[in-house]
Amino acid sequence: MKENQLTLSFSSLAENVGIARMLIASVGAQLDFPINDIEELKVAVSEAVSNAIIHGYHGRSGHVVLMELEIDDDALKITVSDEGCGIPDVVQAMQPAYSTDPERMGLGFVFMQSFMDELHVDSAVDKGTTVSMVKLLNRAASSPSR
Amino acid sequence: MKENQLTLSFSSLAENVGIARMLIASVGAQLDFPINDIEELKVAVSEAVSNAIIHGYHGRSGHVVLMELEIDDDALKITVSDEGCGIPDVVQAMQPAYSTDPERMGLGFVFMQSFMDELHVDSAVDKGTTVSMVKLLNRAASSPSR
Amino acid sequence: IGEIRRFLRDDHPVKVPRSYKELVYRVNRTREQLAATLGREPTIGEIAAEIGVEREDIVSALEAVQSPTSIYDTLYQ
Ligand SMILES: Nc1ncnc2c1ncn2[C@@H]1O[C@H](COP(=O)(O)OP(=O)(O)O)[C@@H](O)[C@H]1O
Ligand SMILES: Nc1ncnc2c1ncn2[C@@H]1O[C@H](COP(=O)(O)OP(=O)(O)O)[C@@H](O)[C@H]1O
Ligand SMILES: [Mg+2]
Ligand SMILES: [Mg+2]
Repeated sequence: MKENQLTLSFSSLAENVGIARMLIASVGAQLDFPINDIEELKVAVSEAVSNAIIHGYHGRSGHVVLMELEIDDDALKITVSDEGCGIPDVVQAMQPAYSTDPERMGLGFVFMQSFMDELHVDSAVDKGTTVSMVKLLNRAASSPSR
Repeated sequence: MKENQLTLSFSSLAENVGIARMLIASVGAQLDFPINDIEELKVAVSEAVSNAIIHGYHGRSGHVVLMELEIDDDALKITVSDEGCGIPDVVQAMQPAYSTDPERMGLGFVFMQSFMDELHVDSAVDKGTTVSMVKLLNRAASSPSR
Repeated sequence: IGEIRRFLRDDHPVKVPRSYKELVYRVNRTREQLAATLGREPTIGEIAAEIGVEREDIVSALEAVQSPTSIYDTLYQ
């Protein structure tokens, strides 16, 4: 298969979380993932995108969130980035149940970690955050654990 | 409603026509269009995007197609553009049944015209083509003809 | 039409889960019922609320089961 790249940039509005989720669902369907995996991709993307809007931009409109997809023979790479407030301590932020907002569960990164094959978070205070996730395609081998 | 902008850029691959179509369908659902209007949006976008890939880039991969969406209170604006071969005579190209490919129907622009409230085509040979379409939202008035 | 038909076929070569077909059936029926009571075409949100599903589900189902016939009807209604 030829390498495929898709980039969606969108306003920092809550309603765009659903749009980003539908986009990853179509790409997952295109790649012929099992329905379960597609649901997991949707959750991972929703968490990353809503973090960018809610935390990165403090829920304010007028900013831009970027979602980049790169598909090659082996993997689907997803990058979600914002130019928002950044995360002072990434290791701490990724701890289960850690949240800077007492109303929230602090499970976003936990879902991304458990649903994706790789997760990297790059962040700099006042510069922004980039979340990179990889889902392996396992095109040939069928993993029985799925 | 706050103005919303979404831009999808993607490789010139046939499989991305379906992705672009799902994106416009999700946006149409978000805007709460009737199902028929959503189907029409999908057809208009499919035609514009496939023209960019098939005609603009002669079906070759390695190029980029851009789909920009702009939503305000009154309208959904869709712009599909390529940096491909361009159209020497736009008026002629938009005629019903006109096609430079004898295998094709030459109805793409006809569908875009009839399904959208506005259609403009800008093109320059060897520079590329930009198709701009507008769908009015009619948020308040309910049109009985729909 | 051949072009559109080709896209539809190529994008969804196989596998339409039964539940999608059922959902599309319910969507079409609900759409007719609501159109009769409202006196206009219902929006996708009105149909989703009536059935009790998400709009997203309707969008996915319609795309998955969309047949050349249905798009043909859309074009030539
Ligand atoms: N894009 C981001 N920009 C700034 N801070 C972020 C971003 N993503 C995550 N964070 C920080 O990491 C914490 C943990 O994120 P997460 O696991 O998704 O839990 P929750 O969103 O429920 O707080 C958040 O509370 C927030 O402080
Ligand atoms: N993006 C484009 N780049 C170059 N040529 C184009 C583009 N879009 C349309 N055309 C030209 O306009 C003609 C008519 O387009 P259309 O109405 O969609 O019919 P068809 O795609 O069936 O040929 C095409 O045959 C092609 O020559
Ligand atoms: Mg979160
Ligand atoms: Mg065409």
